[in-house]
Amino acid sequence: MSTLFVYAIVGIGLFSIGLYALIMQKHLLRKLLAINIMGSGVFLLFVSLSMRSVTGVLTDPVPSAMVITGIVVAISATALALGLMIKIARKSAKAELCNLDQE
Amino acid sequence: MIEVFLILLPFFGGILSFIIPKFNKVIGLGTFVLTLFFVFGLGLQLLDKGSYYHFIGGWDAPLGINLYVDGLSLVMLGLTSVMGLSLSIYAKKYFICKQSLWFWTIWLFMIAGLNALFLSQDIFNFYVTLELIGLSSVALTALSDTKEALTGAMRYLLITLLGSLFYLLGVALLYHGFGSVDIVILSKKIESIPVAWAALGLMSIGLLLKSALFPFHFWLPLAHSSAPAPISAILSAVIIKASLYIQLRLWSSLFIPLGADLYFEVLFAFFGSLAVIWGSIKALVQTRLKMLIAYSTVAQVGYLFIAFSLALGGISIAWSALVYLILSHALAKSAMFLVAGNLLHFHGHDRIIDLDRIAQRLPLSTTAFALAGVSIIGLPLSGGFIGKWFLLEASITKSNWVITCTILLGGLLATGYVFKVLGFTFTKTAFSQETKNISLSMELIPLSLAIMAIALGFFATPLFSLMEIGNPFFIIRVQP
Amino acid sequence: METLIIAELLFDLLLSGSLLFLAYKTLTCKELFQAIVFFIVFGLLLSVTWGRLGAYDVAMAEVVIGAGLTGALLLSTFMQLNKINNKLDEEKKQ
Amino acid sequence: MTRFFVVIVVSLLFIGVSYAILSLPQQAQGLSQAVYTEMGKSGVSNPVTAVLMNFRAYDTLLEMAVLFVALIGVYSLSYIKKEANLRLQSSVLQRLGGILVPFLLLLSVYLLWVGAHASGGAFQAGSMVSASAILMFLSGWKFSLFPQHTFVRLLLSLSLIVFLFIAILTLYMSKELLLLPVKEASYFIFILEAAATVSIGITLFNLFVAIFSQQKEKK
Repeated sequence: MSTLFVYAIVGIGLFSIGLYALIMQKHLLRKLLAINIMGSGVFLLFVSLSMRSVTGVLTDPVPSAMVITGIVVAISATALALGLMIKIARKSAKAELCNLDQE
Repeated sequence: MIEVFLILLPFFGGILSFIIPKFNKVIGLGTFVLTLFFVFGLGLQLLDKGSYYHFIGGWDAPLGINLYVDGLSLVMLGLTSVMGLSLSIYAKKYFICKQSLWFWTIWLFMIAGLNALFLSQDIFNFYVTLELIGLSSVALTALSDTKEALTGAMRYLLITLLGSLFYLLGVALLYHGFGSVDIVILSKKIESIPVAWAALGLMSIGLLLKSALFPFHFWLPLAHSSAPAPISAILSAVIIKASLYIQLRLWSSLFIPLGADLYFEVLFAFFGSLAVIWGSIKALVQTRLKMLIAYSTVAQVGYLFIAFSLALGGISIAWSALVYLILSHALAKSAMFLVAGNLLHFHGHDRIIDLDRIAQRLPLSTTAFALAGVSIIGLPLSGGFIGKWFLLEASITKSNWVITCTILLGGLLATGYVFKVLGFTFTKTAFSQETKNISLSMELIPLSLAIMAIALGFFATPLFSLMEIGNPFFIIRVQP
Repeated sequence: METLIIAELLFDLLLSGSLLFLAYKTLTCKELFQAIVFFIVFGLLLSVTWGRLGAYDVAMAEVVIGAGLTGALLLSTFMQLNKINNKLDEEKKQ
Repeated sequence: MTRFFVVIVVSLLFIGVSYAILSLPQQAQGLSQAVYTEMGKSGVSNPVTAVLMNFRAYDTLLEMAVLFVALIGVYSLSYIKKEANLRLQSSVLQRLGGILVPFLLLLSVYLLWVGAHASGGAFQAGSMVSASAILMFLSGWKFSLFPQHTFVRLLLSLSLIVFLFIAILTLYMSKELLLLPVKEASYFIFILEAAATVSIGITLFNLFVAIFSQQKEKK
């Protein structure tokens, strides 16, 4: 068994920690960080699994390309979320998800 | 070759309206008219040649990305372009100057993303299009600039990102398990090993989050009800069906060899029924019109998944029911949201009990709401009736009486909430309210959408023959 | 040869352990500012990991976009949020 | 109570997916074989660039659209004055900026150029451009890249325009979207990458400025 599986497991670990924090944390910025860490976990899994039993030079470029795509998508989403967050803070005095349903 | 213009044209229009904001309305409407023509052309070509692939970049599947056009994608593309055009005409009057500066660019990009999604055949490409649609619909939701809308948009953004990540994790597992991201190749290679099951679970969770099936519906009412009216309409009409479409594609080829349909049949039926009942009851007790319509969407998503479950159970008529429900719900629900937008504009609020003699003062809007309600309830001769009728037939064939009862109960509850609104349109409120004028096109668009929802009931046969091109659901039909 | 493999394994374990630790810290530490700094360090370590996995293109993208630009965006948002909070506090005092 | 429930669900997820991964066959199932056999026809010798800009160029087009939509979304949320007057007054940063910026710009040109045959490419180069622009901005150099100017809007959408132009051109030549002819592929890819570098750089910089200097709206 390759040690590279370690990184795949770490990827899932990051995904799980992120999911836990996304559900439990209140602050929006923290939720966003959690989403970003989950994303990093998925990317780590994607690339590390492509290293299985490949001899050094011939790494699979397709996951790398997809991960670069994913990183750009992630920063776009992060930027949009941050813009929204500032706007929410302006309107409601704190950047937390308040329960508007239970009025 | 026509199909790629459905993607390129909205992109081009979006960029053009970004560079020349002065003419953005003309550019936007022009693009939509052109897109509608191209969908017509695509339909004629499909009738002529049958379903076909387009190899992007000339590279075939494992390396490149394939586009695929068949009856199902044609129907969804047609729906998108019809909705796009009519909502654009509405939005042209609806948005004030400051909002419309960026509206058209994002709007056109969202339509491009939807068209790309309905044409795609590649699970990673689905992810990118989902993100394009998700981000643009969040930006559009936030346009209405109230506290509710911003919070709703933020919650929607987090949920849509979470769903995408679950989906992407599934894509990664499938890629490493079977060495491809193309649906056709994957469906040939897939075997029942743990990776495939994990991918199935993760992708289903991600997509169910996005299509807001019952336990995951919590984000939908706030986002859908606080967005600007045309955006609420497209969110309920097309966006939540986009992730359902991906599930249809995955289930009608990829996941069938796993033999997981037995479990998911029960799962979808259970949560679908819960969604119908919960959504309808919540809709009944709402005091605000847009909230009521949004909860009605939760219920209608339940119907879609009941149809999905029956279809997975091997009853072929349920597929037709599913597509019919998608179409009729899209048209009727968008008409309802646009009427709600009119009332919001007219009164400055959308409290149901304070609707002041709307039936006399805005007869066209009230008619549109009533007609759309007829289709949502599923009264005879409407589009919704055909969908529900097939659904009932399927459930009786399956002799699944719980589902039959749920469908009937859902219809009764829908009658309740539609007539609750209609009843208050005739009454006079105790206090007088200031009103604003509404331009004629803002009333005619929902009316024509509602009429289309009714008219769907008369065009069942040609629509089904169109849908059957390329036999999108053949794999399941072959199964005993 | 043996020692090399053991060293590599140690390096892998250390790297993955610190990735998990940083992620945990990012998501649970008390101060928001600290969390952002932890996140930036996390991004830097992640790009080292990409290098270890041989994905140099991803490593480069991660170090600039994932750590640098995302960090800059997060920090400027943090400043904005602080400013808004301060303003509100002043208004409350008055 | 919720915490307990969430912990259980998350750990079940972790165990399930880990089990699935550990049961994967040792032999990698990737596409590296297919990529390396077709590399000769792609026009570049860096496999990642070949995938991004040729084999799966359509994904890259959509991804540029995602970045673009995010920028427009942030614009629609924020109100930016024509002259953002928020700058960090720090002499260290100014000195540092003076040294780093030319170096970073040079590095990004190098990355763009080297992307064809070694690690690097449009995304790395573009983000480098934006990093240097942000440094310049923070150290107080006055330049404006706001979307009120038509020229800036053109630059922002440059990569999409070039992508669409090449898409139409290839459709005209071969009836397939983005089919780059083998002989000229390297030129096409270079043009695409150069345009993408400019657009990514300015888009990311503008995202930063829009969030850094968001103003309260004036009625």
